[in-house]
Amino acid sequence: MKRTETYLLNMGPQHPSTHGVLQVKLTLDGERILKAEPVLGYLHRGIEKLMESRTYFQCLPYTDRLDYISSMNNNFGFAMAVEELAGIEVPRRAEFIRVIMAELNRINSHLIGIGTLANDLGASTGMLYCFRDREYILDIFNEVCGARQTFHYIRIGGVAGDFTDKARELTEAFLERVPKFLSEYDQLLTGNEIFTRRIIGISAMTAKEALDLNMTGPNLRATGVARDLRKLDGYSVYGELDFDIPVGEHGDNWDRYQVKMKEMAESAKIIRQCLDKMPEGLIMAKVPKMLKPPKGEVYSRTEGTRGELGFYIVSDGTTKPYRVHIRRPSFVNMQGLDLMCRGMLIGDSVSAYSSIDPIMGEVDC
Amino acid sequence: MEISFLSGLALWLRGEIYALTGLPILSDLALDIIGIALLLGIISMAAIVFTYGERKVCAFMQVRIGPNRVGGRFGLLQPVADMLKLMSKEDIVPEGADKVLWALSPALLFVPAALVYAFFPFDAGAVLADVNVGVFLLFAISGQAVLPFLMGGYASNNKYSMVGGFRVVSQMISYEAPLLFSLLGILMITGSMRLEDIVEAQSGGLWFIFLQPLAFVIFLISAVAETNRTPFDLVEGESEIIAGPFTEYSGMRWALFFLAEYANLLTAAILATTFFLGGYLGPDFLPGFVWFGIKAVLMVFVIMWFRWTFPRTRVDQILTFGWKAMLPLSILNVFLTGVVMCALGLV
Amino acid sequence: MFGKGLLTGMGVTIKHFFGKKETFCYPEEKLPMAEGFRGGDLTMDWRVCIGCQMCAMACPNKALDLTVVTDAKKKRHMKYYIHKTGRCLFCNLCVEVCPVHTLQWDKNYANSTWNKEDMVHDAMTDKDRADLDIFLSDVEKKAKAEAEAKAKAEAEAKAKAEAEAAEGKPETPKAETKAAPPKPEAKAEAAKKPAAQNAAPDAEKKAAAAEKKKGGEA
Amino acid sequence: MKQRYLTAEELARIKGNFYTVSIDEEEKPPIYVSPEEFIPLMQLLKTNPRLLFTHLSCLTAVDWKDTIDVVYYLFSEYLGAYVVVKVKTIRNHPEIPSVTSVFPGAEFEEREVYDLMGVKFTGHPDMRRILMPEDFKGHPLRKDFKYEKPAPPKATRVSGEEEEADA
Repeated sequence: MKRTETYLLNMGPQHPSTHGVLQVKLTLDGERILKAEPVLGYLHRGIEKLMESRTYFQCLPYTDRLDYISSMNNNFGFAMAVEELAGIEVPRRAEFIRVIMAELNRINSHLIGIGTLANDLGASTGMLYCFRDREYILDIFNEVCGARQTFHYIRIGGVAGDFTDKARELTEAFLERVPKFLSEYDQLLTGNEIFTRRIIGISAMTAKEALDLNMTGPNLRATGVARDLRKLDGYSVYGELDFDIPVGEHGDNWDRYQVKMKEMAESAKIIRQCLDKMPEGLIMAKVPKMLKPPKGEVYSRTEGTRGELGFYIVSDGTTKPYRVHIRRPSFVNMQGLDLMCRGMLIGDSVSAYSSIDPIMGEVDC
Repeated sequence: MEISFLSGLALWLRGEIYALTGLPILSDLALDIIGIALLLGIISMAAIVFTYGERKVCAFMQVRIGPNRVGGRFGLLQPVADMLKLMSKEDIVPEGADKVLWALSPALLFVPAALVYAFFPFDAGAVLADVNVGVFLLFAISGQAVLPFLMGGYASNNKYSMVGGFRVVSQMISYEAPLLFSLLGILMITGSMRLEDIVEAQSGGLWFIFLQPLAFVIFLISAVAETNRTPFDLVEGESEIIAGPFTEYSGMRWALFFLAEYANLLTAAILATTFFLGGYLGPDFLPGFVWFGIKAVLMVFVIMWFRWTFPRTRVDQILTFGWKAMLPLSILNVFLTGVVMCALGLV
Repeated sequence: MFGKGLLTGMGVTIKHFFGKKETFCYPEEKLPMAEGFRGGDLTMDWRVCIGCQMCAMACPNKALDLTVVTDAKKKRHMKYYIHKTGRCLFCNLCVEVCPVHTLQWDKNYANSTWNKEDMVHDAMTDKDRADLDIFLSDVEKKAKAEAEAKAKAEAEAKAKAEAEAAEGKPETPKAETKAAPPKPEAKAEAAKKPAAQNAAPDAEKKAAAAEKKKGGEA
Repeated sequence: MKQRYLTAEELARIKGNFYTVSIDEEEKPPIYVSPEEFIPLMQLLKTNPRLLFTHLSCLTAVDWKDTIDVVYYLFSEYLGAYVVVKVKTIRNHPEIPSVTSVFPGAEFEEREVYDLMGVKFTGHPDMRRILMPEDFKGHPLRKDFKYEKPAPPKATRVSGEEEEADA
């Protein structure tokens, strides 16, 4: 009787296509995956412990290092949590600038998501085009906040620098480029039969499974559940902007790819509206130097690029938070990895990693 | 066998040596040695030019400039720099590797890659080994390239290499059949397996690419699969199994694998030119072997163009595509050629 | 047809094959950084800095290691301004919190080093420290000179006061009425004298500052 | 945030049939519940047709010198409201039932709380550390955690002879 034996293949933490230091223990029968167990913690810096011994202002630069590809959304989440705790009212102009920056960062992060998906499937040209288009966004960020990746731009009570005319000009130029490069990806990737055959029907997930696994963000919306906190909570000025939420049907890699592509178009629409509606005025509220929020706790959640990003802050009335817990979307989405890789081949596990699009800084916190 | 520039040169040389030494055996031997030296020169030249060409083509397609640092504005010395870098790399032998097999596999891979060049008609009459069963011998030899990959994969004691080794065996064997069947149509038309006859049969502009378009498509896809290049570069799918069989090789050993890969690439291009693009035939303002060179380089560019546009297919997709699509199509092509030839009464 | 998507894909790549390229050659041409760019090392002007160490306190990662020197006039000056770029988050909190706005970034982002220890940059160059020492020594000299001048002035004032007290004793009955007026007079005189004294040192200091500035520019 | 907190009478209705549940009178009172009645309460919150708290958004623990509170934030799209459930545990060996039976998506977060705070969850599918290495002693996020740097591993050479040369 033929006896086959399963073997353990260790993918990572040093591997070209596990995004960052992610190690996945694959139990394989030939090339078919029986079990995929992610091993986390290689990039654990203990940010929650660090934040307990720093003032609220000093905690903000650490949120840049959580999801270092969309650090603007992390600042946004933390700043909103502290403002709700301390009862600070942010001026309207700052709210609009924050939404513009967060949406630019969402496009920036989805471009990397799609670029790495294309590169993991072999089309490195697709990745080069994504990184070329990303440079235009980085120029805007460089112009407005002086940094290209860890911005520390959205502060408690407003934003650090004003949205200059040069930045507006660069943003307008970028908004014209968006439909052009989206159609270029459609020609290069979406229409490509090899690309579609590699991701259609791969690691599909039903809506019930996704909800049970507490998944959020594009991974959940790909399964058909239209839950987007920008619409649900309508925080900041999202309530006044009209945009729709792209939703997939089967929850496979193809739908995740399509949801990200459509979300980029939606973000461009949001930026367009914000540019028109942005009033003149202050960009920073009156915030006391020694900010002492009242004793109590707050949990504020925002729609990060990879899902629901929540900040739970317990304050004991001093200038330093007593406890900060960060609900990190990539960390919770990693639970879906095993379900997505089971029964697939090694080649598909790679496309599963890049369609969950985890950022290890955020997963290991 | 008309006299072309190259074969004329060869005959003149043979006459000179015979005049010098007076022994016919010595002049044939000298000519063969010169031929072999020339062929090895062509292979190493091809490897050097194509490493540079591939980087430039890849860069241009990815909106980049490509190497422009080493050697002038166009980075012409880049391949030399690569070679020096590879030579200076430490030669690491993985622990627990099967030393003999491990060392042997790059050398063994290079043998069929180089041997195949003896049969190509670079110009009318300019063939090192003029064999009248050229096509048959050609594919018999190039079929040997499968084993060294597997040996490399098995011997380097690394799970990724093992998986790469299995993949290479399944892929190359399953594309051997469509490759051969696609050429059957041509053999039926020319009636002989001698490569020069096939080229001569295409004289007068009637290239087989126009007569056998389906066969050309099948041949091209199978040739790309044989040389393990995208969209079938599963063997060294770097994002999945790092570099397949040659993960554990470094320095000159890896360079040998690399050399063999580019030799195979040039073989695929030359086969496509000889069978479908009329080899050395062309309007006579250029000598035969220059036409041959232009067509071969053009085919190499097309294969490189594939590499920098398409993603990688999955293992089971390759096998189903190979067996369920390529093979039946090539057999259909043979059947169609037969029907057409009967209709035209050529049989 | 099966191959249509593949062919459009190849069309895109061939279009870019002949299209404009995006690379710029880094060491020769440098990407222009925005003027608000936060990168490189911190630079500060020790003459403006008041040594309050607010920047070191505001830094989340304790990347600033300062040593402060107090001069004779109890004013603080910066002696060593160690900025550990390895630890620095480039979050700009120090630049924003500085009350005298003397901290700036020098925007030289190419400051990579071979090992970790070299990633320590001292914003105060040795020349700055030399100027600082000169400044400290002449402040000390001035302070000593002032102290002597004050001491001399007090001695004269005391001597004059005794002299007046000696004259005033014989006609004590009238003293109460006269005593009242001389006291304000004395006070006025005393007031005038310190003002004069102050004027002198100020003039001196202004001269020193001018001379220093000339020294600074030279 | 547009999501409102549960009103007082809704909280009272939830408290109705649980006797260990205590809700004090502040503005947004969290529901304190004992470990014994914790799973039935979560079951009720998730499945009761008038509540439908289906999304367990945040699961974490806070170390108050004498006790460790495990905090659960639940959101319901049906009501457009959220509620906070807290479970007090004894500090030196905290032990509460795992909520993965009701919310399977809480597996990683519970492992993280166990890893960083030391709260054991009974009934958890695989109760192991998730971020820290397996042989790590202590729980870093506790207030009284003292971190002593481990000695660097002694470099052991594999092949035989050179060892004498080094020793």
